[in-house]
Amino acid sequence: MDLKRRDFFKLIGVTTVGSALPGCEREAHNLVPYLLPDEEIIPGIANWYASYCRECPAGCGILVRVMEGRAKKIEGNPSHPLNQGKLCARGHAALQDLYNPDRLRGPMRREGPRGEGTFRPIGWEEAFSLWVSQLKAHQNRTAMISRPVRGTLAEIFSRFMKAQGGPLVLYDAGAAVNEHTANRANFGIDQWPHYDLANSTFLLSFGTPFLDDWLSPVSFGAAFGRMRQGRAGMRGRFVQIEPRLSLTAASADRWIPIRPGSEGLLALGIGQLILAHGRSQVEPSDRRKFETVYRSHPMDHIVQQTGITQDEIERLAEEFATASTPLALGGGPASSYTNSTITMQLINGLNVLVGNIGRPGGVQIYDGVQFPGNDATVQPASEQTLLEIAQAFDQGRYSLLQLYQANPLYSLPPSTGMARLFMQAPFIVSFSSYLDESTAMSDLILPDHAPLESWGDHPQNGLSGNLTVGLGQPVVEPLYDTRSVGDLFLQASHHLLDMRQDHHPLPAHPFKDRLQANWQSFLADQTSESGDTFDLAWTCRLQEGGWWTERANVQSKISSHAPSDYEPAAFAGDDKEYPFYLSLFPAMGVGRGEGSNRPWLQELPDTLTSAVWGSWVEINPKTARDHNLRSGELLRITSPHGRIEVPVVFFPGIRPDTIALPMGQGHWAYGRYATGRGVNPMSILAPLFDTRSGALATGATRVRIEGTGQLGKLALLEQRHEDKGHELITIGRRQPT
Amino acid sequence: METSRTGWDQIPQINRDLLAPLQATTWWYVILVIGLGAGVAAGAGAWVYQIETGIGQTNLHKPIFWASYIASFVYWIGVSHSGTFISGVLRLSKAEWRRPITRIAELMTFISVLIATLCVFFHLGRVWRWYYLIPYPNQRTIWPDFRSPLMWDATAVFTYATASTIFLYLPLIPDFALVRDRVSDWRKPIYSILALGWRGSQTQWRALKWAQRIITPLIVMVMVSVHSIVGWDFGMALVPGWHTSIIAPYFVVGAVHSGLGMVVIAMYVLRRTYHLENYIRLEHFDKMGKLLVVTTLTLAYLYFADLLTTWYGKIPAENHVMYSMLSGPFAPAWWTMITMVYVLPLFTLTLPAFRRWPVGVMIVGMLINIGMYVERMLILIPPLVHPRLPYEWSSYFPSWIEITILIGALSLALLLYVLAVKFVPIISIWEEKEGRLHGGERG
Amino acid sequence: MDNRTHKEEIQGTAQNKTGSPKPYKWELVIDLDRCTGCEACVVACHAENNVRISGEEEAAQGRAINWIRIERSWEGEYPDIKATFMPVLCQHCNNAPCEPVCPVYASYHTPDGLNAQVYNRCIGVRYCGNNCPYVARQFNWFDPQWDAPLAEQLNPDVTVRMNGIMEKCTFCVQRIRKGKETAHQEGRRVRDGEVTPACVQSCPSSALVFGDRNDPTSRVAKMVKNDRRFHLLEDLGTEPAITYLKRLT
Amino acid sequence: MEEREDKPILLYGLFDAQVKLTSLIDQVRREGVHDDAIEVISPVPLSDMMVVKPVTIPLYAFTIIAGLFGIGVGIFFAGGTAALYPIRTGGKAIVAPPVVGIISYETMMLLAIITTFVAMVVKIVFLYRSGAQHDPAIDEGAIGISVRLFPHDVRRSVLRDILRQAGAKEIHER
Repeated sequence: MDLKRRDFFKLIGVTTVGSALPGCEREAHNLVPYLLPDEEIIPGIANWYASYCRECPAGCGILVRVMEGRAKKIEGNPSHPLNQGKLCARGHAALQDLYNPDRLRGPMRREGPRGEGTFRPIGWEEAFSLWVSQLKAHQNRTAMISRPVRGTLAEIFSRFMKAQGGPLVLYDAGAAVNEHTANRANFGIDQWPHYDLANSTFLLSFGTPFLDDWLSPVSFGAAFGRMRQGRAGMRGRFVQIEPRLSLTAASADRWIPIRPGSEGLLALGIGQLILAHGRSQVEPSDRRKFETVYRSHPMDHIVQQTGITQDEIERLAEEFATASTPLALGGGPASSYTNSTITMQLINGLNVLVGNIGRPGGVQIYDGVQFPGNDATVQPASEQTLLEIAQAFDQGRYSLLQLYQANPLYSLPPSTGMARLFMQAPFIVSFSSYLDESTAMSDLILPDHAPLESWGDHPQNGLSGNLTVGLGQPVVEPLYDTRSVGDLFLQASHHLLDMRQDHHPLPAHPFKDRLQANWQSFLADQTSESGDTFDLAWTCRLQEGGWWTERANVQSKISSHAPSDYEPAAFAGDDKEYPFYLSLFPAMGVGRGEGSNRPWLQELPDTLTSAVWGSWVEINPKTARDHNLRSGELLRITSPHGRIEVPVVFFPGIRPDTIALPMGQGHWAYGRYATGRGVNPMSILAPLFDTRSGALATGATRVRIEGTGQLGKLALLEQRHEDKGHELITIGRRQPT
Repeated sequence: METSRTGWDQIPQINRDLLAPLQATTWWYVILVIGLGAGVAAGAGAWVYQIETGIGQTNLHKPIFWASYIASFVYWIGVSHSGTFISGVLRLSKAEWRRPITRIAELMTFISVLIATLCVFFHLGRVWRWYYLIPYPNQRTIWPDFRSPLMWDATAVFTYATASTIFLYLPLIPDFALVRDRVSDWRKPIYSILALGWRGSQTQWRALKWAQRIITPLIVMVMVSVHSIVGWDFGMALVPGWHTSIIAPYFVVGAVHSGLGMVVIAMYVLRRTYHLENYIRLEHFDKMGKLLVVTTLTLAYLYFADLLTTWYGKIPAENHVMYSMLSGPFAPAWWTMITMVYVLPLFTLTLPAFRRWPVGVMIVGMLINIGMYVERMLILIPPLVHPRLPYEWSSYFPSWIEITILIGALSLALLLYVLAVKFVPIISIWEEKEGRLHGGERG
Repeated sequence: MDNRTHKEEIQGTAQNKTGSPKPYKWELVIDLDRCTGCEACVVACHAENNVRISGEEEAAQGRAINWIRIERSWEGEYPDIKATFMPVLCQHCNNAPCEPVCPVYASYHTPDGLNAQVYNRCIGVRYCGNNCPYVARQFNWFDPQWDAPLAEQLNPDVTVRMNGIMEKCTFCVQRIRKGKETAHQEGRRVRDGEVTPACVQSCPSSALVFGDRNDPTSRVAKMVKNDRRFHLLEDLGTEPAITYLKRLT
Repeated sequence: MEEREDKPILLYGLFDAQVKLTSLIDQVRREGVHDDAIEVISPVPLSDMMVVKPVTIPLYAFTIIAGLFGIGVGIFFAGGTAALYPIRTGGKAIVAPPVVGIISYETMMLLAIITTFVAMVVKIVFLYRSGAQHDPAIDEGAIGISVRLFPHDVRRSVLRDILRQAGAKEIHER
């Protein structure tokens, strides 16, 4: 059956209604809901479709410019509260997902041995029946690994997997699991709070890469702009604490290179001083618990561990405590060790100590949106959870693996033995759009539509000061013979009905109907939409790209629990044999590898090094001199678990005892732009995890380095000789008068 | 009263000597032509490839948008100054010793202007649209902007090319007539046309003399303007190191410098090949040597003035350019240039004995030309790789395509010259006669 | 004297274009205190203006084409070191050095104060490239290539530049034209913020602000009075249309 | 060969270099032959140009006129067309005096030189005295003198004698 065509005809009516609607009309663009029928497309006139961005879990609102049935450009949706019309590099590059030359164009079946990557195109009938038969065969022995999904699709996945009998694991290497776990521990919440950066006057950030890729870089970028220059006469200050000066740190007023893994201790020290000076604002009832935690370590120990002078710590504590609206954030490198959840708790604790929970400029927590697929069951899982699944496959408890746009084989270090899962799983079905490393190991591929070709919704609470549910509509006809994964699951569950008497089955409607039904019930509950018939409301939501509140009601009363006791970070490899800390960061654009098949992102110069199309290792010039390395020389990096060779880039903004590498390259599959380019630093990581959350500790591996003498291959756009030239760039710069 | 005419008996001898090259053709000449032809073919092939695939076949990149092709253009224009200078200026100054070498020089001028123009075409990104530079009414309302120094350049070079062709042709007319009467094969009709029915009547002689007397000062003025404008192509730009007022005179003198060097080479080779020892005498090498000393000193003076200004001014952008040559990555090239263009000529050509040693003078001429070519490159590259914003400071070395094309151009120049030697008397016969006979007449 | 003639010319043309007595003067303000170096502008520009994908080899040769680039400079020594960002794009100078040197008028100044590049006129002498002190001009060394079906994303409003011609930031002139036409039809001036280049539109921290300098109420007109203002290489007297606001601390 | 009455003939004498030109020409003149009818042919421009009164056509007049015209052309291109096609570039004046100067300088030179050349060519090709005739022997170092007169002219034989006495190596009429 052809869902595509049927939907077209159904929606012609909606369009005509929609265009006549008052209240939903937008001046800026010719916004239309869903696809215009061909006869209404005027050549040369652009139509704009509202949707939401699926490049990262933040889900910014977007407007897609479509001409002659082809998507031409993606722009931020000005009315969406999260990104307010802005859009990041990755959001723009979503076009190159839609038009990627390496997209899978139809269902395929493995031929020859697994891992050889030879596939044979098959028809949908065959593919579908094969999948269903596998589902029947592996009843109750099925596991599914998916990228984090929300809303209707999440609901369908979880209900389907419940019916099929098996875990649904939502995995994203970038999902800040430690921060999440800490928030649950401190505030008992399962969603993100709203960090009100825009209104804070002093930001104390423990490595939080909120301007690189953390949670929602676009909304944080907007907030940052306002924090700096948005308020008359008030410029918010900002201190970044991390071993390597990241893109975010570059915008900070002060960068403090702390010893890796000791961030928690610093937070502890600062809290200690706040308490000591009697500046804490915790209720007397909780006060003792906080004091026991924050006074657990003496200051000299903290100074010696963090490598930060006592004066500096006291200065930080002073600034933080005396600021009118201080805000402490933790993440990124600070969240990449075995003790990171505790570190994050201690950082949350600082916010509690200065009493900025629920305050403007502080940490604000809301009641979540009541929307299907927006509950605790759809929280992203940690690497350890994945390994448990793998183990279950080892023990034969599971036999059918379903993959949806998750690539654990690439994202996890080989040392974790993730490969075994893909070697041993009796049958693997993938719904991904690309032949990435994990999908290349699958037996059956049922490629999903590209996001711009498919329906979707995205309930999001927190992050911004509003409750939002993004609504995504297909903006172009599917280019290839792909099928919406939602349709497939609903259809499959229909076929499986007979053997599912115990569970409430999912109806066999197309995904879009399911989604529309969810919205109907959702909008019915919203007072704002009362009065309108659903059709009108639905059209409005389609045109605006979702539903959101003006302002969320902040939970004033939050029971804040004290952090757990501090424990030091553990590292793999002893510091004699492996003298260097290894700090990994998601590369600009290509991120943790999901963006590396987009030429735009590959060619996007890393702002700090101006490197494009490759990998490099950042090393302090002093360290480089000690090892007499040339710039661009191939550096051999050896860890207890492997070795890689990467060209050197002199990087003045990094601790001499630390080297840093970007993630995201070194794919051995995933299309022409990604494959065989650079190295994947994961390949030398030790299998160390956060003791509380089970998240992979990417910063917990120690390494040693040695020059190889030969030059590596790396394109830098900047060609200046570092020693000279700086005074030139300030020619003509006028001092403020 | 009567004047007695002595020395007229030499005339048949002069005819025989100077027409010899046109008559006999040796086997090595053929080989030379074939060899040069091969070079030209290679260059042409490379050029076609560059046009087909894109100007990216060169090693040019941001911010180095001009390089070897433009440097060669400047160099060849420079070489072209030899003819005009020697025959023009020396005619004006009535220097008798010029007579046997004017033709050599004028021929060089004519050919090197062609090559220079060719270099511009190598350089164009869309050479197939070159005619956009011509001011002619068209539907596209394309019209050149004469405010661009490149248009000054185009106009000047066109003027110069036309003028120097005429300048080469004028003294050829009587010689063409001479040859016309002494060849019988297929060449005869060509020479007859070119000779314009020359008879040698007093009226014709007077007309010729008049034309020469008028055109000579004009073309000298054109010569000065042409290379000044070539200099202004750079001087008008904001590029640090280019934006200096001394660049025009510096270019003119530099041009003459390399031009003279080239003439010396030609003098030596032709003298050697066609046994013209009686015509191109040691005295000529001596005189050329002296001229070279003059140009060397003048050039050195101008260059020093420029460097001094930069050094004392300490403007960062310009300093970076200068020190990149004095001590930076371009130091080897720069010191080579200094040695070849200034030091060696001064230490050799100032010695009278050396000046009368043709081989030596010829070698110095070669050094000067190599040095001047390097110098042209140094005028372009170091400033371009050091833009004021240091973000994209870079470096450059020509690609194989560029080198092949330029070698092709050089071969073409030599080939044309070698062929020309077979077609025109390489020493202006009648002027040579005039020189000798009138010496006698006064007696 | 030339300024007066220019003004008259602007006035004349402006009257023909929009009924308003005053011409537009498009200018950009870049607040370095807001810029986070996220480079959303870079990709937005590529997407809007069909900027080619150069590939690794070309990039390594210094031929990667970016109409806007973020220049980073290090200040100080470890550990007291700071990285500062400077977005550099065509400054649309009022006295643009690149314009008069073009022999075929491919580079010229529009009455709106834009520094325009007419691709079809360009014959690739590249003088303008040399003469741009900001190295903002980009040259097409080869024909661009898009692996099918990537070409589907090309913006039909913008020419694809082929081998042998110069290109550079246009302030998204196609958007400006559209905005002016709309305004003209409605018999008004373009409103402040109605027209934004792709880079400005995407900038998360709103470090880039675009508008009509001649409209005293526009944000740009106000921001250029900021005491943190400076122009890039302003001692050259190129009179850039881009004003930078100095980063604090 | 049949001679027509009205067609002038050339009395041509070829001499070696030592011929006493001046006295010879004087003798011929004394016979009442006008200078216009006499022409001397030589392999090199003779320094004693006074032997026969020259036909002078002032080339420099052409040069100057052409040069002035060239300046006009330059002004038109550099200034006129710019004014007709006013496109602003880089804050430069539409009609930029220095530019006009440079361009008209070049065009002046161009036209002046070309015109002078053309004028000279015309003169060489058409304006030689009908007396001149072509003789390869000249270029070997001889000097030729030709006198134009009519077939029935009584001085015909007289002049032959004069030439012979002057030492003509050969004399013939045409």
